Amino acid sequence: MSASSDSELIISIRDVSKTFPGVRALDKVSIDVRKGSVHGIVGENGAGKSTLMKILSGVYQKDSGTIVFDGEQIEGTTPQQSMKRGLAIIYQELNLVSTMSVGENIFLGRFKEMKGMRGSHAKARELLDSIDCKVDTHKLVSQLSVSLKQMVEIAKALSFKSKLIIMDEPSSSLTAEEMAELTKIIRQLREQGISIIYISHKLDEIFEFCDTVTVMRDGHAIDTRPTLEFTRNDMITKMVGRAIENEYPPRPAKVGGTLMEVRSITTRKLKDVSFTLREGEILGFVGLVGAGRTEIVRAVFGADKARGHSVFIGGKRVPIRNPRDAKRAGFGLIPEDRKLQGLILPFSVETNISMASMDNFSRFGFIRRSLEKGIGERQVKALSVKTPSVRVPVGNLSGGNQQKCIVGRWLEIAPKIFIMDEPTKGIDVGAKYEIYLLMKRIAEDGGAIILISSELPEVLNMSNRVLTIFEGRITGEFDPAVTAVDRIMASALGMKEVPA
Amino acid sequence: MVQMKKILAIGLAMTVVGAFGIGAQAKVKAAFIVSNQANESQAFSAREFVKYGPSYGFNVSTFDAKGDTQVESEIVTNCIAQNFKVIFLNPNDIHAIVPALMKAKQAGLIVGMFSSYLQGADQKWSDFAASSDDLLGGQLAAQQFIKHFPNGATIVEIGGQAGHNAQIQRHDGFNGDKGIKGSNIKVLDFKACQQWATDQAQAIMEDDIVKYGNQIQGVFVHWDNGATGVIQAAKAAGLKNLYIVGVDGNKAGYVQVKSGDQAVSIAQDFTSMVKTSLQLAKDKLAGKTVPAFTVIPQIIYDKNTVNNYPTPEW
Amino acid sequence: MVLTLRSNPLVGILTKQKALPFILVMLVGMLFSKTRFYTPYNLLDMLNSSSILLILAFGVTLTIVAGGCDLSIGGILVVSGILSIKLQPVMGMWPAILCAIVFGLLIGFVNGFLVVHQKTEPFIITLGMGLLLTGVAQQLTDAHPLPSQISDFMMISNGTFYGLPNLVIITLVLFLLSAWLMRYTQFGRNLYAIGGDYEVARYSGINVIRTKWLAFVLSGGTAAFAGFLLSSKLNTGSAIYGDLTALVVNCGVVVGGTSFAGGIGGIPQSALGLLAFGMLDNVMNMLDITSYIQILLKGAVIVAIIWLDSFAQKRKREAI
Amino acid sequence: MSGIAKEGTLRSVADFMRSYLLVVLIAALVIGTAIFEPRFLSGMNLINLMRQFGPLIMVALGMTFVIMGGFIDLSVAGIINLVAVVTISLIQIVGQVPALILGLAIGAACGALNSAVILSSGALTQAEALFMTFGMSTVYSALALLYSHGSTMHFWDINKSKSLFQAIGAGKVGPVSISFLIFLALLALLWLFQTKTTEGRAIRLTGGNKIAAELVGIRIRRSIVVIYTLCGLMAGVGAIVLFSRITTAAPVIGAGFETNAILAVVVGGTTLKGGNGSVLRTVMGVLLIILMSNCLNLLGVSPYLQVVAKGAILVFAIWLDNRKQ
Repeated sequence: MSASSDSELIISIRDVSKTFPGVRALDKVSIDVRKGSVHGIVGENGAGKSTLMKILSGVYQKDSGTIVFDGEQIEGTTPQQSMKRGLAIIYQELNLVSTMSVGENIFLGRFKEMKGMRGSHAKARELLDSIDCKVDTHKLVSQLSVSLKQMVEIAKALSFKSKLIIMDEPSSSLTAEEMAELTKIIRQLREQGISIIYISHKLDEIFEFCDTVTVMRDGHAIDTRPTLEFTRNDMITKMVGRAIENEYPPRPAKVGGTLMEVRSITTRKLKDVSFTLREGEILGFVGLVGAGRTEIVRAVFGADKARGHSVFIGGKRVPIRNPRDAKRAGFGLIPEDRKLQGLILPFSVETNISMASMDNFSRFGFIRRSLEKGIGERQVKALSVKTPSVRVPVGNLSGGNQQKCIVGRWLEIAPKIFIMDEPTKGIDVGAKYEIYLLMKRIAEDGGAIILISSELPEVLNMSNRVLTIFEGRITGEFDPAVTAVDRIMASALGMKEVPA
Repeated sequence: MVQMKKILAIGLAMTVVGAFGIGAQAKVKAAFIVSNQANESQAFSAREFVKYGPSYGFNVSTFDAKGDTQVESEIVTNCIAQNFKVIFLNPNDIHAIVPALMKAKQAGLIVGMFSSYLQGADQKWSDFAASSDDLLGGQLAAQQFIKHFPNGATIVEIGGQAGHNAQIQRHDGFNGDKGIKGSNIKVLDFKACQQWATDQAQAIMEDDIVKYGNQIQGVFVHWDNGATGVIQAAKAAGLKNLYIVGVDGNKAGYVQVKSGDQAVSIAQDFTSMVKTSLQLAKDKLAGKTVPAFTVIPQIIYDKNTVNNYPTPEW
Repeated sequence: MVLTLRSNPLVGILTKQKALPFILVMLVGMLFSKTRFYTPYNLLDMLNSSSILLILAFGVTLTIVAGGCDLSIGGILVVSGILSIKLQPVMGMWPAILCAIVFGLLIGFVNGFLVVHQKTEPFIITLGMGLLLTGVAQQLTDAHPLPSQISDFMMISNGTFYGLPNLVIITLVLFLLSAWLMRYTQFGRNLYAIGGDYEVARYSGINVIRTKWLAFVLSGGTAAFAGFLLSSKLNTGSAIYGDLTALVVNCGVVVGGTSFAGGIGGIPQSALGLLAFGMLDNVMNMLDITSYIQILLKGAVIVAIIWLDSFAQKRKREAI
Repeated sequence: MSGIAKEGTLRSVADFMRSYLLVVLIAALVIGTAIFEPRFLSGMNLINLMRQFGPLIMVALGMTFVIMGGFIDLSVAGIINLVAVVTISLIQIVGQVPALILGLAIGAACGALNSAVILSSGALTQAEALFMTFGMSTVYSALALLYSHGSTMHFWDINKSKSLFQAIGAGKVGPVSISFLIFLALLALLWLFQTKTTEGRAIRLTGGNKIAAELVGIRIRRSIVVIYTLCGLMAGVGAIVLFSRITTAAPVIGAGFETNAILAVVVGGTTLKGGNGSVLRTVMGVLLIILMSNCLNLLGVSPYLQVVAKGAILVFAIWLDNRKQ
């Protein structure tokens, strides 16, 4: 632990513990953050990062230990009190009311202090200008892109004259370009003397701008050191408690002939999109959030209406008007938003797994329970889903295990073409690797995968081939094994001149 | 532009309806306001008003308060706005309608109460009333019991819609001085229904039978359709020779009395009530003095008399 | 064309105020009819007739914007109306009215406790509460209408002030007051935040429980206030006034454009929604449309407005 | 018995016991009333209970599926009005069996129309469905009024001893009323439908998460049509059982059935959020409501206080149920 006197610390966390029924979420965690530094916290899901942050912000109360913020001991605080004290937090799930305007969101709950609507908007304008954000303060938050929402969040944090801003995985839905913007602002804030706690899964970011890093695991703060003293592998080993040889398995080796051809999909957001998919291939889609990646697969899958839409499988045109047609044609989909689009959280693991294969275990419209029972057990075992029983609500499982349930649901009907939209979002390193292995297995068993991910390394390392998508069009096709990353990025950003 | 055209088209369509609505009106504009046209006696009265109106020089429009006291008073003020000369009304609640009637009187309308009448000091807010006397209806029913059971009997009473004026009056008349008070007729149990609903009367009767069984010698039920339910309950329980008295004299009551399932129905004569109302309004318009309350006599349908009357139209 | 339509402020207003096009159609249509619709008496009478429902809607809007709803207002309306008359001989007119309103606030408090504190489904629990209160009203009056014996009482709702009916004035004042409350106060904006996103509002340091709870209390209070006004208007308290009131008012609020999902809408929308219903009744009576057809048309209008609104949203979602 | 199956039975027992609060309430009512009024347990009262049970349970069973599918239906009152007056008037014209079939068809058609209105507008929220069906209810009621001119209709003219409707209304097989047998048969069918068929599962999945269900190829639009048509059909059955019992049909006969049915379903433990629920739970809910008025009637409680008690117990039951979850 670096030796620094108390007056240099913006926050000093000492021996903080927190127990939930049955789980010791935090066990005597101690972390010091110096004034004006960017302090990274890394750790797998369930390591206790989010719990710690919620204690700092006052959403949870700690069981024991002390927290000294800016020289003042904090006890029994509420979110509002901590914000007023100068401790702001930007949550992973963005903390804005989508039905209200930008200006009002920044001063949510402080309408009176701002002397009404006009005052709120004027002050909001000032704050947004200070971080070079041009968005109209009267615009509804629901109309903003994710990155703009993030800017609004930062403006909101600044509005409290925050001394410490905690960012909980801010980059999970940002594109590289937006990430660069965020990096710039983080540096700018640091120069203004504002301290930042930066929580992330993405080690690149940590190494790029964090001054100090704490690794957390199983409710313990394992190690805190200046970033420069860490190596990448070191950090990963500490996070998972074991050495992981590689972050990614090798790409599937055997790519066969054309399996599917998509010809000229056009929707409100897409312009004449055509591409092919080969047997045993992982095809990556690279592009900014909102570029149309998800829209393409939704249109192919029949979830969105499209004009001039034709899908050819094995050379034959297959009409796909809805997801049911797609399923029959041999598609499987892991949707972008696990909780909203993928799972029925209060329903059992078993029901969630058997959802897609009802036709397999029913006859004449009647369900045969004996057959269904096997399905849940089989997939849970095959994918080693960690669950006490197939009957517990799927909502009780961790993110990675939930995702495995969705994969298992489709494996049951053995789709030929697997669409995976952000399959590893919010999943910890260990579980990610398992998902990657699964993908490889599916491809090697003769299937094909369309992979969408905001994590560039993931797409590049997993895919046999990537398509870049910009503003609803396909702008390029690359072999990631031999192409430089910046060329692919340039194409995904819509640049005409692709650097050689 | 397209939207504007649509709006204009709809506007024009409504104009046609509007022009059609007012029609040619040589006759005096009169309105009949009923408390609830989903109630068959009132629906029938409304038809009779429209039918007989012209022969008394009136063009009668009917308005329906849909069972809502609040709507009732709104319709009265609406009638003032529409320049009606005469309003006949059968309100849900004779107290609650008074403030609206005050406005009607101030505006110079002729107000006639139909099948109801204002009480006490309120009477000055109407010009005339034509009604069966529900208090009397209750008394008549009581007298039937006293006549049929000279040595006394134990009976149950099943009321109409709780809070409805007719229900209150019939109950008070039945149990009051000229009713069974002081006689040997003993009411084992009285319950009013939530609505004038046959199934509710039947459910109450079924429970009463469980409770009192053969002790029940007779039933006073406030309306003939309710009696239908009572008859079903009695039949299902195998209770015979029940002396059932109902009020209304509508088709159900008429048939039930004829078949012997129901002993007596105290019949109201709505056709003559309508004619009397129209005549009174005509007289009042002509400047004559009219009586404040004209009682329309009730007819007693029983086994002997029922064949003297034609099948009621409602 | 599409662009000009979108940027047109008039179209903006029309999409926000869902009942407005419907009201305009009626107003224009009636220009061509030879009825006495456009007489000052009728226009005032229309407002006067709608006033009770409008006042109820102001309170309900608070709960709906906050992501709840209140179907107990029918029950509160009748019980407080009865209390404001029944207590008169005991304590005099004004204290009786005060008691009635306090009663409404109390029921609102209980509703708030159940919905906000105990997190019960508002739709079903307030429905049950309304049923309970209807029984209380019947018990209080023995199901007999209860006329007031104090002549001044009637004049509160039936009097006029410089030719304007008192009820219309009271409604206008309450309209301005509640619109101000929703738009220009911390409490009002907090309600929008809570309805828009409960968790976010909570993390933003808004006392969500207290604020939403207060919305229910105010809704109860407003319903009680409307109840006393109704009793004064009819000079009678009775258990049978409020049967469908709760559904009609909540429906009117939604028809106006205040979303059941919470966070969207407001007092002006609700006012127009209820006014559309009142105007429809008035117009149909003016045009001498028979009772059953009136019922049919009213149902059809409710379906049509909500259908059109949903359909517009669907078109937006599915636009290619 | 295999381990899994054993666990399964235990679980369903546990699942059933989750509504134990309701069971306690019902038991308390039964025991309390039986002590103060022994005639409560008399054969005649039990028959009465079976008959009074009839109409509401039919409507509530249909409503269960709508709520399980994540929607709501306020139009059942209007459907009952319409089916009752039309069917009863058709008896003389087309005969009993055709009238019965036509009546049920009208109920199902009204339900299907509801779903058509909802689907064509693209409404996917419960609130939109709530107010649309409220409007549809008004329309159906108005049609019933127009058809009947507001008058009550009877079927006393037909030969009573052979009447099909008399049998439905008052007939008995041994000690059991025919309407109760109809209920048992329909309950068994609907329970099978709910638990054993793919459509029943699809309804639950739709109620649980429409988007997720659609993305795995569940036909959610078909499920919506099915739940509303079924609900309309069951409202039609309820209407026929109701008017057969009282032998008359007024065009306002269905008033209050929508709220009572929803209350029964929710009190039974089917959550308004959709996805969870069971027809068996609804039976408990209806039992509570019917027992309550029967017991209070027998105990001689005034009808006004009955409404208070009913409301209070319902609020209490809903609150308790909510606390469990």
